[in-house]
Amino acid sequence: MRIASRVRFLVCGAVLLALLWGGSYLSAGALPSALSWPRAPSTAAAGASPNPGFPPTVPFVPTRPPVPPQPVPFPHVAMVSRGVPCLFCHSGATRSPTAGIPSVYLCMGCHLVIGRDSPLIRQVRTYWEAQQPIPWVRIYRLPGFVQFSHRPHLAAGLNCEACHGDVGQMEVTVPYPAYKQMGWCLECHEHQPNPLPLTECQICHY
Amino acid sequence: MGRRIGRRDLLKIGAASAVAAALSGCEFPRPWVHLEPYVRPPEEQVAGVGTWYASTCRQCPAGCGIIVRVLNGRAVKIEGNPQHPLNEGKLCPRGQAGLQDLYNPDRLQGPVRQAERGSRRYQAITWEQAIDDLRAGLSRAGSSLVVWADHTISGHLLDLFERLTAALGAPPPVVFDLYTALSGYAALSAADALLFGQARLPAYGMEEADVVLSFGAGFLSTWLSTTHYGVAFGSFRQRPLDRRGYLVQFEPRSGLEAAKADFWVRLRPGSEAPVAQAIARLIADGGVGPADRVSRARAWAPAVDPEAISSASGVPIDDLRRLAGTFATAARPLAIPGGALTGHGDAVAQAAAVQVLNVIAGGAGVGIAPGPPAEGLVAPVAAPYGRVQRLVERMRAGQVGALLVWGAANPAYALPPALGFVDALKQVPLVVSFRPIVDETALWADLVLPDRTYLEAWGYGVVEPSFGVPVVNSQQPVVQPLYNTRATGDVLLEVAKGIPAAAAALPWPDELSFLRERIAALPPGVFGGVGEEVEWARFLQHGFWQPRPGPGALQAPEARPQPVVVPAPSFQGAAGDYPFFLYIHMPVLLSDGRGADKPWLVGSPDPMTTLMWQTCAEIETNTAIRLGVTYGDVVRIMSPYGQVEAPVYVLNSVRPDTIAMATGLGHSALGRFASQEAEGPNPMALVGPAADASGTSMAWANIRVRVERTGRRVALAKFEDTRGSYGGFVNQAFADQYL
Amino acid sequence: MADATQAEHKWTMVVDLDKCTGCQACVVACHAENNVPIRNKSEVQANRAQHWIRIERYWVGDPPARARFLPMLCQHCNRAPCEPVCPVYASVHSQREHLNLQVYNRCVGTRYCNNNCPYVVRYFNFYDPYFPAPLTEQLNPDVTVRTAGIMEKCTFCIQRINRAEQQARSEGRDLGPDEVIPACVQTCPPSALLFGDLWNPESRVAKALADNPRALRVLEHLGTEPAIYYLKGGKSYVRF
Amino acid sequence: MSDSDIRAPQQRPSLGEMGLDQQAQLERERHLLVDARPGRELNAMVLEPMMRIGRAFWPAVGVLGFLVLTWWVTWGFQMWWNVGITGLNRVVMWSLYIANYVYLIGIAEAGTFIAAALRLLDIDWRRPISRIAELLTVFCIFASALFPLAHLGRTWKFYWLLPYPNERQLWPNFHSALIWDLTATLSYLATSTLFFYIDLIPDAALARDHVHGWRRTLNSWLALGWRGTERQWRLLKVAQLIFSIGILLIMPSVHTVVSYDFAMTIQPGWHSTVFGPYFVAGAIYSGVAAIIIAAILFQRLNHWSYFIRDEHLNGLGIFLLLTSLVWDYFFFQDFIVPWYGQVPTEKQVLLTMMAGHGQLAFWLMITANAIIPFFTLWWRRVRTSWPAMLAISILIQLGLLLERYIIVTIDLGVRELPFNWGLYQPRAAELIMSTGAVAFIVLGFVVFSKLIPFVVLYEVKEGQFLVQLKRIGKGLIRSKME
Repeated sequence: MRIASRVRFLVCGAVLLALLWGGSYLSAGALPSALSWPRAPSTAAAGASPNPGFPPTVPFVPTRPPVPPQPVPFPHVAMVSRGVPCLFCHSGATRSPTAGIPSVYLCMGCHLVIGRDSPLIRQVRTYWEAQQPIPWVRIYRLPGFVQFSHRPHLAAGLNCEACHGDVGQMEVTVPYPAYKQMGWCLECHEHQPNPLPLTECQICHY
Repeated sequence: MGRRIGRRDLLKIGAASAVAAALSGCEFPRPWVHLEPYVRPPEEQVAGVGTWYASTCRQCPAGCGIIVRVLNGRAVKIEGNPQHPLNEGKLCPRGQAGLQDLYNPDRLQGPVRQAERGSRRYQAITWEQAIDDLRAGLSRAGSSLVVWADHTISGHLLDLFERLTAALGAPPPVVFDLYTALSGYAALSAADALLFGQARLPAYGMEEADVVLSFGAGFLSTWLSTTHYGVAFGSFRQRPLDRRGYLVQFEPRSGLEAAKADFWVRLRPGSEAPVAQAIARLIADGGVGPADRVSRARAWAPAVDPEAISSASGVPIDDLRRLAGTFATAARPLAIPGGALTGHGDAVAQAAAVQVLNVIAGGAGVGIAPGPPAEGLVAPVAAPYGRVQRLVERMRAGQVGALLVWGAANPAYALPPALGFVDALKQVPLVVSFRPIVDETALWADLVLPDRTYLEAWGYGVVEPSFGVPVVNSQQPVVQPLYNTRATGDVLLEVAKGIPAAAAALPWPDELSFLRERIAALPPGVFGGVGEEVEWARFLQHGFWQPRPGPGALQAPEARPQPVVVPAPSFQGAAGDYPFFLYIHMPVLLSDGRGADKPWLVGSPDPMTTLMWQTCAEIETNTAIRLGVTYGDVVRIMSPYGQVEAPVYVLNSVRPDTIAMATGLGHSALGRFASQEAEGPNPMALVGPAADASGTSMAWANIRVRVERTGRRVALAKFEDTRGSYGGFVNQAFADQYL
Repeated sequence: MADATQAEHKWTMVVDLDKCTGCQACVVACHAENNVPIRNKSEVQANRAQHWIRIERYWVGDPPARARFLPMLCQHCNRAPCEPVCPVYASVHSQREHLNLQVYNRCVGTRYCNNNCPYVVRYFNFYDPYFPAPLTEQLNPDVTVRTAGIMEKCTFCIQRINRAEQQARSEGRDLGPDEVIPACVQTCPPSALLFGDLWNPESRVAKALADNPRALRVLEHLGTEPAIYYLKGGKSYVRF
Repeated sequence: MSDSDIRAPQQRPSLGEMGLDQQAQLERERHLLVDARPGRELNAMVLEPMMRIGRAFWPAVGVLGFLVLTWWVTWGFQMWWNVGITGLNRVVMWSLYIANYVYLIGIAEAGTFIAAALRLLDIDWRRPISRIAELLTVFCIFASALFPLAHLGRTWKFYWLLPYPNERQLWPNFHSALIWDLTATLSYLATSTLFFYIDLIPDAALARDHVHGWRRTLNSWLALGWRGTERQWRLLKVAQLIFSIGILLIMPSVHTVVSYDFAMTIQPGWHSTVFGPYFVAGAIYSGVAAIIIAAILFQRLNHWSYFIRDEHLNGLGIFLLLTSLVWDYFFFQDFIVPWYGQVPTEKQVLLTMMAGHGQLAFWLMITANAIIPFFTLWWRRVRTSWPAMLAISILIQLGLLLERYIIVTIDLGVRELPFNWGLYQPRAAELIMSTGAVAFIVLGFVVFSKLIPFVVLYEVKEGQFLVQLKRIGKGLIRSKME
């Protein structure tokens, strides 16, 4: 049975190699870490993403989320080009998780006087006279298990365009294509000077 | 809960997978979500950041201060008011569950009329019709009007009721509910009147005490002021006088206090007061401790024979002597009369017998509440049970033209059926309930005009008992009213306009102006403020008013010695055919039944039995073996006045001759959680109609019962594994190491 | 002033068993704060009650036995047995906060973590939560409402920790010693529960544990290194 | 020498006095490999039952199909109505699903292991039953692989257990024993299916040449154009050898990994170092019993008394006795160590098993697995009587399922803190899925027995060719050419 003898040789060789490799690995001081508590990835190596380079990450595929029909087609470009800062309407961004949508009272603060005759502002005024809130349709709608907060991002020095795209030039506000993909958030969180705390799960999911 | 959340809800709160959306690339058409901003935003609210509003907790009569986190117009969390002198930022479980009063799914959405009483067919009516009906009823009733209020009523509403009844020539409102009845409010006030001349509730400074003898007082679960005594217990255990406080609990059944006590005296039910007198006698005879105490003891101690009392109550005589010695030599001893000792014999004398110990000890740390700080303010005073008996007689005789029931009094559930309140109701032409949820009394009501829950309503509350410094709580709506409810104060003022006799007495346009006028009478308090507007704003912002900061010292007024005669314990029901004593207690979560409609309370485990959604009959281990019953067996418990069926729970911390039962369940109304989901006996069905000798409280603590097996079994909704908690496994090593 | 993002916190809780009266205030407060669903009677009869913190009541001594209360919640072990066994990293360790995290959206519900938890403090949603009509108004928007099929456990009110850290970081300072208070610690009437950063000497827990002979940790011999210290109570030092 | 001349065995003269032809007749009666029949007759004997659809076939498929259908429907219902429909609670969160997984993958491993081991040891009584063993493995593996998915809380997210590249940089946690289970099950699924298929090729070719209709096309596809040339046979022999050695290595690893689900925890009663070999012994034990059941059923239903004779049952019986003793030894290990250690929680585990909630299951398991086989399998008469062997094997199956059930639910019920002990009662969902899985395996056998030949004919023919009766002195002996 020449085959059997050859197979026997192969099997013994493989086992011998395994022992040699394992021994060298253990003797090379890997024993303490090998026997240490099997930590979750985020602490495997400081400053590394959850699985340092091991999972071949696929670049996120930005999809084109649909643009919802708004009750009043609000052109950001008209306001921003006239020098209105983002925080004027979305004032919550620096002190609350949600940036907030301006109240009809805030709109009418200016538009009772400015541009009374333009059709869009006339539409807004009808809501004001009826004392009814404007039923805006939500563009950015993160799933319930993501606790996103604007405040630390602005505290870290980011401005709105970093995530929302250049809304100032938009006639119709379109959501940033990849806002629903975790990879996009990790892109920044990983490349901070000290990524360890920012790549832990409790930053967004709790 | 069973699976009642629909697919749509799951999508809304489900875990949509981002990856699937990315990979699929195409978005199936989803329903758009609208984001409706304010029209006129309130200036103090930022979207996404909670705003805290201060108010008062109305889950029990204590009156702790609370702050409520409101986020985007929704109340999401109740916490204790950190500045409040009574609870210092802490809350008991019932206080935390207040949100489920506000957002209870079974709340009435508007005024309803019940054409045929007890039919549960409520027909929605408009507020105008409701007010017309009420006005017609009141004008017809005239002086035969009776108002029945709960002890957690806001001061200004009670004031309005008093003015209305006075204007119509009717008797003043009856303030009576099961919580104050079983806690012995009326009897304790009467005892203080007997000893100190002021008919006010006693207050005990437990945080500085070093020895506390508690005669059946449930001060950690449901008594005068649960959270305050909880906070005080924290410092009582933290070496107030450079040694750890020593707590002795005299109770036939182990509640939270007996579990935490350093020495638990498992005495026979009904013998608390005689044991207190025996201790007083032993202090007088023993002559141990400071001279002034011994002399006072000799002056006050009743002529009783400690040996006889020791054998009658089942407490060994050397324990009594040791306790007498400990009490006499303690730096700041306290003796606290509990609710159970006011439920039989002569309630006032028995409460006074325990207060005598405090007098002997010098009265330090024992305070008598000074009453409302300003003459314009009104505080509810618990009506003696005799007055309730007479009222039921008058109802049965048809002398009551209209009965208005406000709040969680719920007499149809609270009063013993033997008193016959429900069929007495049939003789009353108009019964109106103001409770936001349909309870047992509202089942037999003609009109239910739902008041706003306390988180949607205005009001004030005089903290009774207050600890050294008088406190008045403010109460403001923290959210917009949820449904088409109207404040009862406004309803009364609206009704009074149509009745000539009452119009003069109640001229105010709405209850808020009446409230502002009453509060303006308060002198400037801790938070200063000059003009009325600024003071009112501060009053609401901080949640309470206090004349001067800091806890005041508690010192009992002088009392002249007088004999306190305690009758020998007597029991209802012959010993022969009713071999067991019945010990009724109020659990910490359900209290007197007002907790049964809130899932957070009725669905959380009871500390001693770990039962949820159920209450049981607690039987001692050997007695259970003798009766041949075990966990979950349904037994029929019969007293001379009625019978109930309850599952058995075997606890080896009850006296062998006692069956302990918790109040709170056995509801036929009060919403889906209390009536359909929860199951349990109502022990009041076993109680007789009689009052105690002094007429101040029900005779509910000296009932004898008989136990019969029904052969049925019920699966117990418990949290613990009885093999683990009881079996031999909890050996001494485990206990020493961890417990 | 260390960079605020750097600071690691060793969140620790101290439970004084001498003060805990077993009044269940912490249990109800936890339900209110963390949207923990209440299971109905048939579920509880099937032994599926769901309370992130529970008061274990043991009977000690021969009759008349005395009840002893042991509040039991997730111990946030430093070497948590539930972390290596989770196949999808739903149960992970936060090195910065020294907490054991439960990532609800990552959990597939193998329930292996509860089998390996010696304290049995991880609860599984056998059914969807039941919040009839207006009760959904009282849900806390800072905490995810979990659906069926997901494990959940005490998180030391991580939403309060994160909110406090965001507040501190935007003010350019590190967290104060007692700035973070979970819902149960806040409402415990006798203050039996203390919480804080063990590595911050001014925090209440550090002071309470400073060479305190009463301090012990439950099931410490299993090597889980729990983050909750219990102070023995009861007869350990009653002189009378 | 007609059969009638042979007197009843008890009057038969001893070997010494019998003539040579009488001895030859006796040998042929006892041993398959000596009782050679012409090829065509053997082919007919194997292929004829395959072609014939008996009266009982369709009702059997109907019933078993219904049971399998209820399994799938229950699983769907559980996914919609969530895991609450099972009897699990907050303490015992694993139950019959995991017990079934371990039990079925145990049977699966033993099937191919026995076929491979006996081939390498060149034991002759394996020849007619090796296909039954391999097919048992294939069906059991598929049934068992579905249970870990059925017990997931959110089954529709099972793909998170697989290491697929994703943009969230999240990889399954390779520290977890469940991921080892996944890899072990999939690797074993692949190797055992291939092992079964490689053995099937020559027989499929045989069926292709002698059968007509759709079975012919099916078997021609399966035979991959097998011509039986000398080179093909040599390659087949090498492939079989490699796979046999592969199975010998993979089998212990798979079931040890399955036992690591329990051994790697710190749960009292689970974390014991003997679990690895203990589960492997249990696996082989239940596998041999399952093969005996299958062999007896095929012998009875297909009237294959020629292929499956007393010597095969006797061989299997001895192997069963051997594995029974090994299992007893390991169970005793797992039992005596906690008892001797007297650790309170582990003592409580034993108490619960022996006298508490699990005593019925425990004593039934002990009698079925240890007592009955020990007091019956020593005797040849018992080993060769098919009703006795069938009964003992079925009892052993029940015993080992109970053993896994006890390990999973009773041990899990006793926790470190006594407040949290738990009891577990199975509900309808779990029982339906258990019966459904067993029905799936039996259905597989019934259907496949009509598709492919169930006896490895070429091995039987090879055996009959190699074994000759040789005369030495007055006696005849069976000798095997090398």
